[in-house]
Amino acid sequence: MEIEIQLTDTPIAAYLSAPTSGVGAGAWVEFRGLVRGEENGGVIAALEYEAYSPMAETEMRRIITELASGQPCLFVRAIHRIGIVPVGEAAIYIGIAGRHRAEAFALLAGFMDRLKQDVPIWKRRALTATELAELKIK
Amino acid sequence: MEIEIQLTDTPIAAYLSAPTSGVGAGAWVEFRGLVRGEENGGVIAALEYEAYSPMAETEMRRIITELASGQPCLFVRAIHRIGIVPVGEAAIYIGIAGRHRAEAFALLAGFMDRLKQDVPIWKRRALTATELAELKIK
Amino acid sequence: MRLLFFAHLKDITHCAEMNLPGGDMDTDDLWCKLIEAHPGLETFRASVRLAKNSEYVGRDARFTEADEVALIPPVSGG
Amino acid sequence: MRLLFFAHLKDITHCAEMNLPGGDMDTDDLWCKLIEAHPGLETFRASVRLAKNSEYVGRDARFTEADEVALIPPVSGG
Repeated sequence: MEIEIQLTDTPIAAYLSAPTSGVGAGAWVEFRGLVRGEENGGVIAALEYEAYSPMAETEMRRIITELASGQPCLFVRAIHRIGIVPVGEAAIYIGIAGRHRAEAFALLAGFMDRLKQDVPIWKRRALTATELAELKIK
Repeated sequence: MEIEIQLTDTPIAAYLSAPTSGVGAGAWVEFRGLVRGEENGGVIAALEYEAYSPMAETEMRRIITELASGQPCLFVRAIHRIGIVPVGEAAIYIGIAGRHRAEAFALLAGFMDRLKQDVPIWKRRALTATELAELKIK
Repeated sequence: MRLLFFAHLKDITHCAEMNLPGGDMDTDDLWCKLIEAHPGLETFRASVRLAKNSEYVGRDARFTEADEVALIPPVSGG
Repeated sequence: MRLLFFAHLKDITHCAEMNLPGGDMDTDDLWCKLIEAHPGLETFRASVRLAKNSEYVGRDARFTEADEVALIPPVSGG
């Protein structure tokens, strides 16, 4: 299984190609976790994410490898954005190619659960529209 | 909830935009069911799909509506390709936007299960490379 | 009534659709007439579902001259 | 030993990292020294996990001068 892990402080591309190596792939599933316009009941304009970078990447790879032993897939790409992520943009992307959809869906759901338990990445703070605008001026 | 259903005899686009209306969306999940290079143990070059068109569309919409009553989502786009689909290309695409990932994943998995039980679409035959080439010459 | 055949059923009937004359029918009447016209269909009766005007119907369905009835063999989309 | 702080723990320590002198330690020794340096950390002890050289460690872990130890408060990625 091929694994690609990335932490990035720039927007995650709207289109990411499926792996060309996945000749045996019958399923290609992609997930984007988008920043929603509200956090704890308040209206927000962006979230700021912080990561313990080398460990976050190591953990993501470890989780995928562990899950894939039960749900063997062909290719997994996971990208987490750090820094300021405006509302509507993706904080996380995961793309999984599998022989069949069952293992790809299971790996996706399992990865997201584990990510939210174990991967050292934090929503550092929510920014209002004013705060986001001020940040852009600086 | 917005629903878009389509049957098409041309390739499904590699990139399909997320719905812009989904301001409250925290999850955008996409699935492509790809034609694999083997069918019943033999090497194939393509599959030919056939549909009972109006009913297939009606059924897909009905299934989505039914599932969404338990798993409310914001937007669902389902596209099934008919006719000859070469290996590696998508026979089906489904894109779901939801407030959270749980309902989007559940709707996706549920839809695919029901599709394979109830939607009047058939794998009509598998084509070898030779058969596919002959078809292109015609 | 307009009858539609799909997938391998077309290989049996050698046609994608046919007109079946006759008025009010239940599913047994319909199958009798179908098998009379295309004896090869009998083998598939147990696995085929019927749809009336693009909706699945049960064994208690009734059909009229104006209906479009489709024979739906096990599907295999996706 | 190099110590790393993340998220709200940085608001307590007012720094992202610090050097903690001292040789072989277990988790209790480490927490004692940490709380001595930053008393505000005590409240978070129960919810914070420790990672040694980018891997989570349990309560039986031991640390040496050469280790990089991170305090990992509950994560919230995705």
